[in-house]
Amino acid sequence: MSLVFDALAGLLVAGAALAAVTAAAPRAAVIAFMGYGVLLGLAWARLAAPDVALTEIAIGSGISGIVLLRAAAGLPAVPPAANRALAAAISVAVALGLAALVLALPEPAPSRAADAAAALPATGLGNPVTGVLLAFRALDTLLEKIVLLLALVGVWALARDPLWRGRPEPLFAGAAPAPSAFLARVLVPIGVLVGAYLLWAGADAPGGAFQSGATLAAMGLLALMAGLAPLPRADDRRLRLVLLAGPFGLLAAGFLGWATAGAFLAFPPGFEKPVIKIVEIAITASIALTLILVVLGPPAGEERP
Amino acid sequence: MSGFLTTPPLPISVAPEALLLLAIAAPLALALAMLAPGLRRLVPRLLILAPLPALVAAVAVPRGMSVLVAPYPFRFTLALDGSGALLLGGAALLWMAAGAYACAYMRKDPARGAFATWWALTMAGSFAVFLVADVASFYLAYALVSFSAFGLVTHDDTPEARRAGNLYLALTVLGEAFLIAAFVMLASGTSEANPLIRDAVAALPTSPFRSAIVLLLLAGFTLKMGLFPLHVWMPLAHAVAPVPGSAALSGVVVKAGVIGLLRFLPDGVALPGWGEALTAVGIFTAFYGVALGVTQTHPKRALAYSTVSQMGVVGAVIGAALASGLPGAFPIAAFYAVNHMLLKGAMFLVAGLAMASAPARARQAALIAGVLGLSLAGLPFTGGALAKYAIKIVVPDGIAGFLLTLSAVGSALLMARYAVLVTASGKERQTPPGGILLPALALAALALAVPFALFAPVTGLPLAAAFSGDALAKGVWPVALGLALAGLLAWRRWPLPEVPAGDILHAMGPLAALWRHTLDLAVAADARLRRWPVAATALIALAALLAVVAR
Amino acid sequence: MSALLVLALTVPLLGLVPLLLAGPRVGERAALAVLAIGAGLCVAVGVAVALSGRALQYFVAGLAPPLGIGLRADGFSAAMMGMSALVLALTAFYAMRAPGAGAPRMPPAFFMLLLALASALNLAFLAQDLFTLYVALELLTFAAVPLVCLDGKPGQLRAAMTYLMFALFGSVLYLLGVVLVYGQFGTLDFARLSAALALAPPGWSFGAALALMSAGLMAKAALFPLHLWLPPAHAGAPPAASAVLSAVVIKAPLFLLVRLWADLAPVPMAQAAAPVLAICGAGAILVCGVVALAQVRLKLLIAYSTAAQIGYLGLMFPLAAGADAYWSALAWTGGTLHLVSHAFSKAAMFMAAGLIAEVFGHDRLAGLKGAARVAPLSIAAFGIGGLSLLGLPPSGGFTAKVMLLTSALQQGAWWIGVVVLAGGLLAGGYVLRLLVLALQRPEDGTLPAARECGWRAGIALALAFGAVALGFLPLAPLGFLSIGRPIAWEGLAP
Amino acid sequence: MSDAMLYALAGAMLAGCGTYGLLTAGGALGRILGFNILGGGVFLIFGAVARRGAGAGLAADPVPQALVITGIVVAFCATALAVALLLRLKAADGAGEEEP
Repeated sequence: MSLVFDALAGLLVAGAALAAVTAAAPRAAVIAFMGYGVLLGLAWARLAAPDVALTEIAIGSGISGIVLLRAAAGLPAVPPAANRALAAAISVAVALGLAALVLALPEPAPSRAADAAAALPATGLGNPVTGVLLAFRALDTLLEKIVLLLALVGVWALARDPLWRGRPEPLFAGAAPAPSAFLARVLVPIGVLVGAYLLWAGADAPGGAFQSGATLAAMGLLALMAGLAPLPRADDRRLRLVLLAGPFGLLAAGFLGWATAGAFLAFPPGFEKPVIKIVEIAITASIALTLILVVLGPPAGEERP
Repeated sequence: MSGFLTTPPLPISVAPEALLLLAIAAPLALALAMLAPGLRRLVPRLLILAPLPALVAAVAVPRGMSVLVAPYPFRFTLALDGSGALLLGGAALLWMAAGAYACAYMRKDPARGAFATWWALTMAGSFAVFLVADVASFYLAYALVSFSAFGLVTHDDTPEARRAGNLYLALTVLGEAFLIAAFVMLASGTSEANPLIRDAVAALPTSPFRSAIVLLLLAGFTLKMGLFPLHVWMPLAHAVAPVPGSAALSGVVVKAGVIGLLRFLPDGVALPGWGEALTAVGIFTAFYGVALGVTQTHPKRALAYSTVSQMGVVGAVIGAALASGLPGAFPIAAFYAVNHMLLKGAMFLVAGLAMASAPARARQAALIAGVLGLSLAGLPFTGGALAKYAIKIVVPDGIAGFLLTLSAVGSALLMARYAVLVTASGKERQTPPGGILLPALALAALALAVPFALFAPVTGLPLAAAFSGDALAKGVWPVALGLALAGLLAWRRWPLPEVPAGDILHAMGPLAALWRHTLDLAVAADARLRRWPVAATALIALAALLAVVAR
Repeated sequence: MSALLVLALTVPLLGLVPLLLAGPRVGERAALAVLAIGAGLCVAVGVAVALSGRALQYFVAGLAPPLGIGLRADGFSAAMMGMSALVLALTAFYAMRAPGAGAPRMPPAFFMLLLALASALNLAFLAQDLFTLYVALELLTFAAVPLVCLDGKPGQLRAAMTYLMFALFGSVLYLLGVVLVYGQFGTLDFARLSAALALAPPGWSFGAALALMSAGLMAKAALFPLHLWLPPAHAGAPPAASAVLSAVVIKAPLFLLVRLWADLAPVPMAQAAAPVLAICGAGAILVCGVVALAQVRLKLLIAYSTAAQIGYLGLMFPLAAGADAYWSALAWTGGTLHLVSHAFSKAAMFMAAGLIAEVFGHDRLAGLKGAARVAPLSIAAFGIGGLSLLGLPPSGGFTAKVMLLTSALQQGAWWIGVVVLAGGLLAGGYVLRLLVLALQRPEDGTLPAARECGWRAGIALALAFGAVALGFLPLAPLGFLSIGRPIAWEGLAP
Repeated sequence: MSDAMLYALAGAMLAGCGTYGLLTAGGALGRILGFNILGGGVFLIFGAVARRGAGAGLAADPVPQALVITGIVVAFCATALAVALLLRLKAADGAGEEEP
C-alpha cells in the first residue's frame, strides 16, 4: 500500500516537473515548479528526511518560487531552442541510464550511519543531520555560508554604479493591497515563532539553522511586501554586521576550537553544545538576512522610501 | 688537413673560453643597452666593434675547445670546431663591414634605434648558432637569429616589406616546428634530456626514427637556406630590407641553415638515399635560382635569387658528402659558404652604393660588382675559383659534378645581369651618404682575398693545385660561356619577361583558398558548437561517451 | 606545518570583513595585504612540501575521513596553489586604482570576488572530499560569474548568463557523479576511495560516475567542444578579471580532472578513457587555434587562445596513463608545467591587452598598428608571454611541449606529437599577429597621445618572465610534482 | 522494490525532465527551471541512497541528507544569481543599453 503511495508520489513529482519544463508561459512554468517543490518536500518526508523536506519546502519551493515569480513577471514566452523530439529522446535516455545506474547500486548499501551515530554523543547534539552539518562536516557548512554571502555580493555587483549603496527595488511593483498587509500582520509573528522553534529544536529534532533562517526570511519578505518595514539599504553598517555574523561567527568558533581542542572547526570540549547553539543563532540571523537581500536584488537607488 | 681547421692561426692563451662567451655576449649587451636611454645614442657606433670578439675567437681560440657555460640541467655549452670557426670568422667580418655601412647608411633614419636593436640581436643569434654545442641552445640560437632577422626584413615598413615579413615569419615558425620535432627525436636517442649535438648525431644512424629525423632536419634547415621549394620567402625578404640588412640576411642569416645541416647530419657517415635527394634538390635549386634571377630587373632581387642558386650548390655539396660518406667534407661546404657569405655581402653593399649614387659613380661601382660577380662564378685566379675547386673534392666528376660546373655558367650569366643592373641603378643628382664607400670596398677586398688564405688549411692541398692547367681550363669555360650568353641576351635587349619575386608563391592560389576555406569552416563549426542546445547535447553526449569507454 | 593548509583557506576570507564594513580605501588595502599574505602562505606550503618530501595533511575538526573532511597538499597541489596565489596577488596590484573603474561599486566588488576566488582555488587544490570539492567549484563559479559582467554592459551580462548556466549544468553532472560514488562506496574521500578501488576492481557504474564528474569539470573548464561560454566571458570581462579567469579559474576544474583520472581512476579505466580526453584536447588546439586566427579583436583572440591551450592538458592523459613509468611521468610533468606556465603567460597577455586597450580606447587588431611605440612594455609582456605559448625557449611552454613531444614519441603516439606541433604553429600565428602589427609604422594621426601605465605594465612583464623562468626547469620528470603520490592518509589505517 | 528505489527512479525521471528543460529552453528562465529540476532529481537520488543506508538506529544515513541540505542552499544561490542576472539583462535590453 505504502509502495503504491510512494509510486504515486514519485509520478506526481515527475508530472509537475514535466509541466514546469514544457509550459509555454513563464509564469505557468514557475507555478508548476513551485508545486513540484511542495511535492518533492513530501517525497523527502517519505524518505525519512524531515530536515531536507523542511529545507526543500522553505527554500527549494518557497523562496526560490518568489525569486522565480519575480523573474517571470513580464517575461515573454520564448519558443524552444532545440529540436523537441531529439531533446525528448536524449532526456529519456538520460532517465533510463540513471535508472540503470541506481538499480546497479550495491546491496547492502554502504552507509556512514553507524559512524555518525557513534560520533554524535560527543557533540551533545541529538539530531544526526545537524551533527553532520555543524560538527563532522562543518567545513562544508562554513563554505556554504560563504557561498551564500558571495551570491549576495554577486547580486549586489549587478547594481548600476552610482546606485550601489542604495536600496533595492520593491519586490513587486505597486502598493501592497490592504488585505495582504493585514495578513502579514497576523502571519509574521506566527512565522517568527515557528522559525525560532525550528532553531531551538534543530539540535535534537528536525529543524536547524537553515530551515529556521529560511522561515524567518519568508516572514521578513512578507513584511516588506506588505510595507510593514522599509527596504533595507545595502550599505547599512548594522545590516552588514548581521550578514557577517554567521560565516565569521562559525569561523571564529573554528579558530576557538583550534585553540582549545587542537583542531580547526572542532568545538571546545565540554562546551560543544553551547558554542554550537551560539553559532547557530548567528548563522540563522545571517541566513535570514542574506536570503531576504538576495531575493530583493541589487540596490537600485537612493530615492526609495 | 692542418691549419685553420685544427689549429688557430694566432692562438692565445688568455681565457679563450671567455672569448667564446664574449662573442655572443657583446652584441647581446648592445641590444640590452638600447633599453637604457643614456646609452642608446652610442649603440649604433659600437655595433661596428661588437663582432670583434667573434673575429678574435675565430682566429685565436683553439679548435675543439668547449665551454660548459651553465651546468646540468641546462648544459648550455659552447664549442668551436673547424666549420664553426670558418663561418664565425666570415660572419664577424661581414657584420663589421656591414655595421660600418649601416651606421652611415641609416644615419638619417628616424627608426635607426630599432634597426640597431634587431641588428644586434640577429648578430648575437648568428654567432651563437656557429658556437653552441648542445641541442636546446642551438634551438634557442636558431630561433634568435631567425626571429630577429624579421626586424631587418620589415624595417622599411612598406607594403611589400610587410608582406615579405609575414611570409618570412610564417615559414620561420613552420621551420621551428620541423626542427623541434627533429631535435626531440634526436635527443631521444641519448640518455640526456639536452644532449650535446655531437652525441645526438652520433646516435642518429642507428635511431629508429632516422628517416623522420633526417627529413625534418632537411625541411627545417633548407627552408632557411632557401632551397626549392622552400625558397619562396627569400627573394621577397632579401629585396625589401635596407641594403646592409640584405647583406646580413643573404650573407649570414641563411648560413644558419648551412651550419644546421653541417652540425646535425653525420660527417663521414653515408645516409644512402638522403644524400642523393639533397644533391638533386640542390642542383635543381642552383639552376632554378639562376633561371629566375636573370629575369629580374632590380639588382637586389637578382642577388637574392643568386643566393638561392648558391645555397643550392652548398646543398648539393652536403648531399654529395652524405651520399658518399666522405669524411672531412663538411668543412669544404663551410668554406664554400664563407666565400659566398663575403661575396654576397659585398655585392649587396656595392649595389646599395650604386643605387644611392649618380650614374657615373654607379658605373664605377658596377666595375667592382663585375669583379665580385666573376669571383662568385669561379673565374680562375679569384677566391671563388678556389671555392669551386674545393667542392670538386667532394663532388667528383660525374653527372652531379658536371651539373655543378654547368651551374657556374648560370652564375656567370646571373652575375653579368647583376653588374648590368648595378650600372643602370644610378640616378641623377644624388650623392651617397658619406662613409658607405669604405666599408663596401673593404668587404669587397676581403671577399676576394680571404679564400686564398683559407684554401690550403681547409682542403689540405697546396694553393698551386688550384692553378694547374687542368683546373684553369675547367674554371674558364663556364664563365666564358656564361658571359657569352649574357652578351647574346644583352644584344637581344634581354627578352626575358620578369618573373615576380616569390615565383611559385603565385601558383599557391589554391593553397591560400584552401586555408581560407579551412578558416571559414572552423569559424562556422565553432559558431555551431557554441550554440546552447548543441553544447548542452555535447555535454551529455560526452558524459555518455566517457561512461561507455571507461567501463 | 599542516596549519598552513587551514590558513591558506581561511586567510583570504578574512579580507571580506574590512571590505564590507570599512571604507573602500581601507578595504582595498586590506584585500591587497590579505592576498599577499595568502601568496606567502601558498609558497610556504610549497616549501614545506619540498623540504619534508611528503604531503601535508590536516583533518578538519580533528575528525578523520570517512566522517570528517581531510585537507592534503601534495606536490601537484602545492604547485597549483603557489601559481594561483601569485597570479591573484599580482592581479590585485594590477587592478589597484585601475582607471575607469566604476567607482564606487567596482573596486570593492572586484576585491571581494577576488578574495573568494583565492579561497575557493585553495580549497579546490586541497580538499580531498568530492563533495567539498563540489562546494569549492560552486564558490569558484559564483565568484567568477560576477567578475565577467563587472562593467555591466549587455554583452557581458549575456556572456555571464551563458557561463553561469553552463557551469551549473556541469555542476549538476559532477554532483550526480558524486552521489553515485557515495552510493557505491559510502565515502567521498580520495584516499579511502583509492584504497577501496585497490581492493576490488570497480564496476561500470564507477566508470559512469567518473564520466559524469569529468563531463561536469570539462564544462567548467570550457574544454572543447564545451567552450561555448569562454570566449565571450573572458573577452568581455575587465582586463584584471580576464587575467584571473583565463589564468587560474579554469585551472581548478582541470586540476580536478587530472586528480580523477591520474590519481583516482584505476589504470585500465584511465587508459580506456584517455583517448576521449585527448581527442577533445586535439579539437581544442586545432579548432580554437584556427578560430583565434580569424578574430579581429585582441581580447577575443586571447580568449580563443585560452580555449586552445587547455587542449594540451587533454593530450596529456593518454601519455600519462602509458605503460612506461618514466615516459608517463614525463608527460605528467609536461602537462602540469603547461598548466602553470600557461597561467603566467595568459595573465600577462590579458593584462597587456587591457593596458593596450586603455591606451587606444579599443582592442580592434587592425587599429593597433604601432602599438609598440605607445605601449612598449605591454607589447613586450604580450610577446614574452606569447613566446611561451609558441613554445620557444627558454620558457615553461617550451619545456612542457618538449616533454609532451618526447613522451608522445617514445610511446608511439605520433598523432599527439603532430597536434602538439600544429598547436605551436597556430599559436605562432595568433601571437605574432599582434607583435607584427605593433611593430609596424602607424598611419599618420592614428596613434593615440596616451601612454601605457608603466608600473602596471611592469606587473604584466613580471608575470611573463615568470613563464620564462619556468623554462629553466630540467627536461626531466620533476620530483616535486610526484611528492605525495599515490594519495594516502599517513597514520590512518586504510 | 523498496521505497528508496522508487524514489531513486523518480529522481532519474526528474533528471530526465530537467535535461529536457535545459536542452529545449529558449530563454534563461527555462534553463534555470531545468537546472533546478535536474538538481532536484540528483538530490532525490542522493536521498534514496541515504534511505538505503538506514542503520545503527537511524532511519537513514545522515551524511547524504546533510549534503543535500548544503546542496539545496548552493542551488538556491545559483538560482538567485541567475535571476538577478536575468532581471539586469531584461532592464538593460529594455532600456536600450548597447555596446559602446
